Amino acid sequence: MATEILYFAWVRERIGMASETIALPDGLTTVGDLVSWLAARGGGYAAAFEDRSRLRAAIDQRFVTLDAPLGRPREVALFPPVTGG
Amino acid sequence: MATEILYFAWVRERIGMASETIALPDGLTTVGDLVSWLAARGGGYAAAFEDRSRLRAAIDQRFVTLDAPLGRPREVALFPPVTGG
Amino acid sequence: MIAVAVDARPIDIGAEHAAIAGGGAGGVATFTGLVRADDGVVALELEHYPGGTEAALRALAEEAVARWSLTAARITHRVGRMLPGEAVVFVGTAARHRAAALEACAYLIDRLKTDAPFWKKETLAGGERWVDPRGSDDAAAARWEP
Amino acid sequence: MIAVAVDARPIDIGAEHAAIAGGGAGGVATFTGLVRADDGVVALELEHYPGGTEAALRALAEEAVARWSLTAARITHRVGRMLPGEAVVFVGTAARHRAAALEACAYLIDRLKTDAPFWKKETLAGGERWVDPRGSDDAAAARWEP
Repeated sequence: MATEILYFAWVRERIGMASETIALPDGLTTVGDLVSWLAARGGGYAAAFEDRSRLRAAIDQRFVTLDAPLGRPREVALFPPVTGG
Repeated sequence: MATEILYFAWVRERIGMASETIALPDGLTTVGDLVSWLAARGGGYAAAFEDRSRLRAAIDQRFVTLDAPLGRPREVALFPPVTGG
Repeated sequence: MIAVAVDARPIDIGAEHAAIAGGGAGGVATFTGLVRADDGVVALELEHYPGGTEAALRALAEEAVARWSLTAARITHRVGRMLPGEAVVFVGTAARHRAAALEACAYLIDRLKTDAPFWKKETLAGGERWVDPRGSDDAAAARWEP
Repeated sequence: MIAVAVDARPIDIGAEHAAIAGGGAGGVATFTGLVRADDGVVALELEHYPGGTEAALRALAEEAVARWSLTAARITHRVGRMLPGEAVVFVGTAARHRAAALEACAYLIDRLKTDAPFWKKETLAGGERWVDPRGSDDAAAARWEP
């Protein structure tokens, strides 16, 4: 199943794109596992994900922590702490 | 010295006028004394001042309690508890 | 910037708001009291104490500006006859940060209810009646005492 | 009545306010966040998470309406590029009595700061920078936990 990965703010800028569609490999249990798998690509991915304490995530538009089960989502978003309002 | 006495809301309606100018007699020590002196006129005054717990006052535009010293004010206002906002 | 007004004309919320933004404010908080049609009220008449009212409102605004370091405070109270749904009072506060603006706004409307000389008279189908003060207003004002 | 919006156009405060009055409300509380020109900021760019943002704002508004029995709640957040003095966000709440409207308004802006996916980027004379979250925002949001 294909999953849409969305990037926002400086995560988006470092990776150099706003979204991509990925067929998730087996063995990714948590959101953090997905982040590690992406970071292993190096380059902008490694730069975007170097500080996990400044990374937030949403699965299918619901905010989750990085240790949340990944499941089989349609959409995962990765982004910095929010600063709206 | 002449003092302007102002009445508001149902105090004004019961007395039948919005203001009057009075030469205060000697012997009125507190605002409450003034109220008693006015109430002794009977009629609308007695009706307006029959329940002191529902009466409020201001001397020269400053809110005071009925036991406040009357002094020699230019203006005394007598009115019900306020209900603005 | 402090501005208080007592006016028989309808309150223009957009204009009131614009008057307190600016001046380095990061947030504007407002409260607007509206005439409710409770119990068949068809109109509300607001009486005030000319001169005394403005002095009371200004004193409240000055207190709030000092206590919360506001960049602006504005109180506009309507008087005369008005209809359900119309605005009776507008309180607006502006500050660099939101907590100050929000708290000062709540403070001003709570204190205005007990400290400013206005009186409400309701017109109902069967006649008129002066509104009695609510005990909850005294309690709300008292919570701001140091 | 709940309405949330994310829009690149300037926020019309008068129209926002009018949209939440009515419906038996006795009071309307609002908070408007403005772009500050702190540290030489010349512009602010707001990014959001389309779809996710609206869902988050709607969930917050629904919580507030239930918790404070509001007659209306409205959140309008601007996105894109804006200038100092312009409104970033409008939060409006209406209720029969003022305490509910005022508390719910403070709740919504506190929670929005930590729970809605928006990101601010400042333009300064020397370049651009993403805004870091403030620890005080987490503290403000946490005070509403039961």
